[in-house]
Amino acid sequence: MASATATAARQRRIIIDPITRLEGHGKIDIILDEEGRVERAYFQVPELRGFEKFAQGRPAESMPQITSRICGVCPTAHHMASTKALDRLYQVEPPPAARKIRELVYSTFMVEDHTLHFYFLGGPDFIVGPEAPAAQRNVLGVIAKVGIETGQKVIAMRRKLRELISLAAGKTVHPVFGLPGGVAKPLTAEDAAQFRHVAAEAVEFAQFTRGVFEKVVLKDQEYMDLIRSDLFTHRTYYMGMVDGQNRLNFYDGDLRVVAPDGHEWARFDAADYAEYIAEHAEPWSYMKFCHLKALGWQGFKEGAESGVYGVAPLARLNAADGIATPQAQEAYLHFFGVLGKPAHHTLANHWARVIELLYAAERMKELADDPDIIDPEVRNLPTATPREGVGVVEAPRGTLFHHYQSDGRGLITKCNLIVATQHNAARISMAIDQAARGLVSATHVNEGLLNMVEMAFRAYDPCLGCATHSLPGSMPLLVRVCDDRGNVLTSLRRDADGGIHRD
Amino acid sequence: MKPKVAFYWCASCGGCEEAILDLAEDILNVVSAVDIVFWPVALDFKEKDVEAMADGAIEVALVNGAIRSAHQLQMAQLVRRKSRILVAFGACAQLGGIPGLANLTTTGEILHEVYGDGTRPQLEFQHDGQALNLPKLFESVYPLDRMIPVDYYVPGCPPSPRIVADALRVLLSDPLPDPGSVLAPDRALCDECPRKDSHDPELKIDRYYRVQERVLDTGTCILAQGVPCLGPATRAGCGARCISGNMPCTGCFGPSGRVRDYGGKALCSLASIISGNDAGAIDPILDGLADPVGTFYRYSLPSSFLQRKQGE
Amino acid sequence: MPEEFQPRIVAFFCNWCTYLAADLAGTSRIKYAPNAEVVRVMCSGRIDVQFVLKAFAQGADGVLIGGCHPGDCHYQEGNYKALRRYRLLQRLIRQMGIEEERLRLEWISAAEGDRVRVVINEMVEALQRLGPLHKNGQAQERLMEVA
Amino acid sequence: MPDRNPVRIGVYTCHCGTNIAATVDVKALAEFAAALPGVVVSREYKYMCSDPGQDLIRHDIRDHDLNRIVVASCSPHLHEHTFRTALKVGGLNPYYFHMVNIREQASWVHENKAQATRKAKDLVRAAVCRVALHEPLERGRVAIHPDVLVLGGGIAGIHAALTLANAGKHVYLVEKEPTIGGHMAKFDKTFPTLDCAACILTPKMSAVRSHPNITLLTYSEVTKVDGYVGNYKITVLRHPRYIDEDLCAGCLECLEACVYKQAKVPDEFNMGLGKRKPIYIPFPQAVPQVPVIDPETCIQFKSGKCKKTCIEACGERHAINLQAEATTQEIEVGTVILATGFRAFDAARAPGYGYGRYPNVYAALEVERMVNASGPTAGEVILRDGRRPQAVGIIHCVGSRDENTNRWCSRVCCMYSLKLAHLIKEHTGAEVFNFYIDIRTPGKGFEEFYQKLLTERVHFIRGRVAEVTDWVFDPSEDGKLVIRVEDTLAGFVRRIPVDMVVLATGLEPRADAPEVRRLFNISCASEGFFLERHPKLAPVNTFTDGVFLAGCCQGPKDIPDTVAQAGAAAAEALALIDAGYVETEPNTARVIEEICCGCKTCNSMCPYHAISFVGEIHKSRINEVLCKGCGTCVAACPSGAIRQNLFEDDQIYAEIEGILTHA
Repeated sequence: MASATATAARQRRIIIDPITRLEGHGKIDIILDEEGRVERAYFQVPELRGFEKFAQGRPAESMPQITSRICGVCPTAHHMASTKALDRLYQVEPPPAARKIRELVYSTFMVEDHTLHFYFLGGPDFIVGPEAPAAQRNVLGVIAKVGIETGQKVIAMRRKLRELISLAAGKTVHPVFGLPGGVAKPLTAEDAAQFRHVAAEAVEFAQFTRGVFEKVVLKDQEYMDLIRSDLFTHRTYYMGMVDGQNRLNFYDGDLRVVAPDGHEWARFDAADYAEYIAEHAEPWSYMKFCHLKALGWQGFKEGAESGVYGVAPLARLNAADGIATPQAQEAYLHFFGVLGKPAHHTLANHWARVIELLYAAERMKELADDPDIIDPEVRNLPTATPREGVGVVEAPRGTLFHHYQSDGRGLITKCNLIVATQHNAARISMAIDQAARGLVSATHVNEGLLNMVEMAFRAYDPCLGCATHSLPGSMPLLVRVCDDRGNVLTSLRRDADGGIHRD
Repeated sequence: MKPKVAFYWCASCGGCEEAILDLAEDILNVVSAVDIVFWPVALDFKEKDVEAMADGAIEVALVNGAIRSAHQLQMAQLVRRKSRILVAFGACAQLGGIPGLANLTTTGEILHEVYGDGTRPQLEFQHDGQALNLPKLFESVYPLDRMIPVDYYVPGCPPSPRIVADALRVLLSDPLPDPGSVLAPDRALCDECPRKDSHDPELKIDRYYRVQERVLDTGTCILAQGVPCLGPATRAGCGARCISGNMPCTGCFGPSGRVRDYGGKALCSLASIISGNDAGAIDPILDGLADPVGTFYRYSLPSSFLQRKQGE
Repeated sequence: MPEEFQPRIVAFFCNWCTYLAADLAGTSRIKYAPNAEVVRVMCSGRIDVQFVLKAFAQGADGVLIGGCHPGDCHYQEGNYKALRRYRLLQRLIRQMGIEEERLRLEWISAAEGDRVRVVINEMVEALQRLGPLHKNGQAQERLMEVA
Repeated sequence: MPDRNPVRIGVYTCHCGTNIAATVDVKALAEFAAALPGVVVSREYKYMCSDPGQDLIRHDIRDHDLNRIVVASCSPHLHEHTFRTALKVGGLNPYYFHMVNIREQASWVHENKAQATRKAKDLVRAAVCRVALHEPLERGRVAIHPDVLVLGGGIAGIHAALTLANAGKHVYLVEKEPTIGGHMAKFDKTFPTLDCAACILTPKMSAVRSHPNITLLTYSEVTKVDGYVGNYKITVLRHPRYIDEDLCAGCLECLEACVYKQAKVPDEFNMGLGKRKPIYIPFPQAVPQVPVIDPETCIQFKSGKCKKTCIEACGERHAINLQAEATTQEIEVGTVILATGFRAFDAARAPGYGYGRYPNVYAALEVERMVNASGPTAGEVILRDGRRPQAVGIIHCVGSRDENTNRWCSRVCCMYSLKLAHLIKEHTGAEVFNFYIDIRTPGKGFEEFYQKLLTERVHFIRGRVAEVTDWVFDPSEDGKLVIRVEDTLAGFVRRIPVDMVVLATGLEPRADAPEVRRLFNISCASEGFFLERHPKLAPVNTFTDGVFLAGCCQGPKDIPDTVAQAGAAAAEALALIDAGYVETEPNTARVIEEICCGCKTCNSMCPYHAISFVGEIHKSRINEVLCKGCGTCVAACPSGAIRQNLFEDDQIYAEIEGILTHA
């Protein structure tokens, strides 16, 4: 290996690479100037699968199952967005029971997925702590911190929730219950009883989780300062789904965009998304960057003039005026009481996620208790000629659009998918660029910095599987400092569990 | 000393990883029974650790996902070299999977679909003298065994928890099954279908319904109700999950042992049982199968005889 | 001048009608193109769609299926099964980028020796217009990209 | 049970004299084969099917320890059996064999030697790939039910039935008409010997009636055929003749007693030249001697207001039952002889000859009846107005050798025209003109008969008749029919005025031949006559085992040939019956129970109900005896759980690969 001093004068570059040789995920490329200061940091997504292309010619009714294969982590989100797109495509409304079963399953999924991220992916950063030794900064470290029985509690909770999804949707990974105008089968009284039982546990569990978060984060001044620090603050627009009273909703409603100052900038039906959202392509990434159409693409800038906006938990809370369930509403008020509204602090996403976890659990319980849920009428057969439909849900990681056009036989002729990480892509790039500029230089590369960059990134729980319609999941990273011949000067790895190691 | 086990993913959606996590409490038993030396998504071991191992040092490697880029091929070859037993885990690795439907099109067509004539990602982008690279994608998606030798297959999209547990047990015990075998029953799904006794032996289809065209009775054979169900052509082992969801089998477990081209066989069978002895009577029935390729090759196009769309 | 493209045709003929027709063409010394090679099966109903796909994948430019006329099947109904499969298979290969002229089903009775000539010659002409199915050894090319 | 020994293949290329060698480079082919995987011996030989050819195989099996054999020669339909036997004699299972058809499907149909050879190589490569996967098979045995069905009561059916009955076999003779006898019963004399048709036929007819081994089912049709060689179940529909065959004594008093004192109904047997009553017997020597009532014309059936004098006349016997209805009868037989005969060409289809337009234009069969002493005119050859003809023209090849009607030669018209010429001259002394294209007399005594006619001053004019017209040019033609013909010997067009024209109508397949063919699952040749298994070597066999052909249903022929063929068909049936069993091809399908998932896809595939669903084990099963080996269920089985001997998936894949592997 070439020595650092020998090449110190040379122009350098840092590649933060999520080990593409392994997973082919996202990739960060930092260009340094002559003095070794960061000149530009690129966030690249190196893969593309073309679901939108090979969707063409497929029967519309197969889309909920085909598109769920975009991501095995959040298949239910794609399945549901797709199913809702089919309702519109075939111009048919599901019967009340079917609508409720869908939202029940969806809420169950939100509880399960947010749990996964809180304990397995994001957790290590703040429960174990950013400064803790890398070896501990993983799920095992989390369990060590919160206790083994809690660890088992988490595992058991996930299992129960996922079994419920199978019960109603056939399968958990890649469900099969969504049909235009309804769901494949009604819930029996026994099924509903199980849902009620687990829902009650889920609410408790959510409150428990909230307790954990408040104990280890809110009471930790250092951590709160980090959350508030400018390094992790971007004043952008936010988008999220809201119900009739502008309250948070994951399954259905209008989309609401609030400006950096918090005022409602737009409120629209999913079908009109193309009038509000545009996609911008860069030559150095397969991922397209969403922005607000009216404001146009101003580059990676924040502020009211830039079209850059964010989605995901923090954005959702910013975009909503409240939450429909009591316990979550109370947590919502506390959240903005502390951070002010709108909250621009990227790391607050973790807190917002816990509040959403609580809401999802409460909503799950409401629906499980609803007597209509076992009504056998769960199908309305489509009669209209299929044409075009847009379906939207709030996926765990943010707003998810499925937009289909079909011929008269319901064979897909055009398919457009916009996933959470695409909405967030610009904001993520900015976060990385900002973190890099603030922290990195040729002579100054260490775990701490790396994990800082990491955290800006991870707060979004970005799913590049969805983003590229190709690969899922969490974000292992590799940072290498090389000279311009590509000789590695320094190399640090960070894996999906949060462990960071210098090679 | 505990056997070394590795999990690795190529072009997959992560559902197979979830399938392993869905062992839930059992995962702890697995972890205690073996020595997991490589699991990028969950544990902290690196490629170079793998490179450092002696060839064949890994007892069992479970690889999910298809091959669609040179990187994935490289890694698959590395893992192959280091492993005594390599298992294609899940539909994508075994058959190509749903992303394999990309073989109906080309990378060029995909790029055009997504980016139109505007800015396009470049394999190499220059930032004053610094090249940013994006990996080249193959024109086709390939199942694992078209690229590297595969010892066993675990079917499913994703494999059901039961299949995963059984597979791990079998692979870690003696004697091993015949090389090349699929670690699931060599029988079709009907064998374990709760509705298998719900219809009489005269299976005759006068009309194929698309699934949204008909409210399915929850107790009767779905195929007998006229909705194309691929259960008869599909390997058992999933526990008829989709059927219990009152939806037809779409074939994610792939063919049984004596079938070489899943889609061809399934098509042959579903066409045989319709009524109608002339084109005029036959064609309207077939209209219920709106998308033959997407129906019969939903998971297996890259492993079919034709592999991809022909011509250019 | 470049030699004319010689398409390869795999012909699945039923034992009782079309295979006999081909024999009759022989005993009648009827001349036709040498591009079709016959796989004999007892009944067109035996022809598994897999066989046709295998033939295309293996390098056939065309596949011909020959059976008894409707109502004349030596096994009563086998040819109807063949017809049903053929109608669906045509839709499939169209999606797979294979022109429908490349797959042909013909009812040829034991008495119609000359029909064998007409059908095979027609098919050869059609395939010569279309050119090879595997353009410049596409299959090999695809393996190149990963080598 | 697959054979585990290393595969050692012998490939044998046949020259078939020059039939193959002239178009396929047999040397190159043999060398090519020698290089193929698994091939130990590759030879070419003049005639592989000859004894020395077969010895080659047998010796190589012994000397080179071969366990697979490929012969590239003619069609398997011709010699597959021959070579399998050779293997058997050589001590090898006969199914370790595959035959490559490089004659009918290569050398005879291609001209370019290079291309024909290339094709032959592909086919041989395919066979070598395939045969390597062959497995030893055993033929099954099916017991033969000793009874025989003979369909058709003409001279062919009668002779076949008697031959079998005399050999002690029980025969069901089924005839559509109320009597047996067929066309021959309508003839007066038979060529060339001019012996009286009735004299030679009626004794055989009564022999049938009285034979203890023959069950005669007249006025009956076969409506359904189930089963297979050795075990056919035949359903026979018996039309009601309204007179009970068992009770009727054949006194015919009922005919006398009929309220119709005069016969008024045109008489089918006499080609409508005579009349019959609603209750009638087709002709005096009819068998059975039991009248029939024609409900179309019987007053009782039409109005219900008849005195029913016939029933009175029958009196105590009560043989007449006007309420009788059609009945069906099921019979079981092991073999079938089809002797359904022919249909005479309808002369109206050749409009130029004026049949149906000019009263005195007759079809040959009508004249046959006229010259017959017991016919409508009691043997008088007369015009419609009762006059005797002065001049008669006989036009040959009506509905034969004719682009517009039937292309084939009906074989008998020349001879029966000569016969009629002779008889007409004998009965009327008229001038007789024969208009012919060629006179064909290929038969014992035929040419002599022709020569005899020439000496009888019968006129022969060579040329196809243009038309028959009543448009006269000069008084000599008044009231005559004028035959316009180009005399191709004299080389000019002639007009021959005659009083009577006789059309020598040809033979064609019966209208119901297609139905019969489907019932018995056999093939027809292009012109519609039933197709024999081989024109030379198996002229009375069909492609369906146990079904044989006799008489004109297989093609036009005269009485001697018909009788000879009937005897041959009877002998073929006897051979099967006395063997006691028939060996069945082993290419049946079977369900592999471990793989079968019980999806019931296959059950609806089988037209022979060979596949049953076994509820207890929830799997399907195939009855090997009922299975005909079509393989439809094999292709349909969605999980590959059904296999077919000799047509295994892997064997067919190997064949495809063999064909398409570029050498």
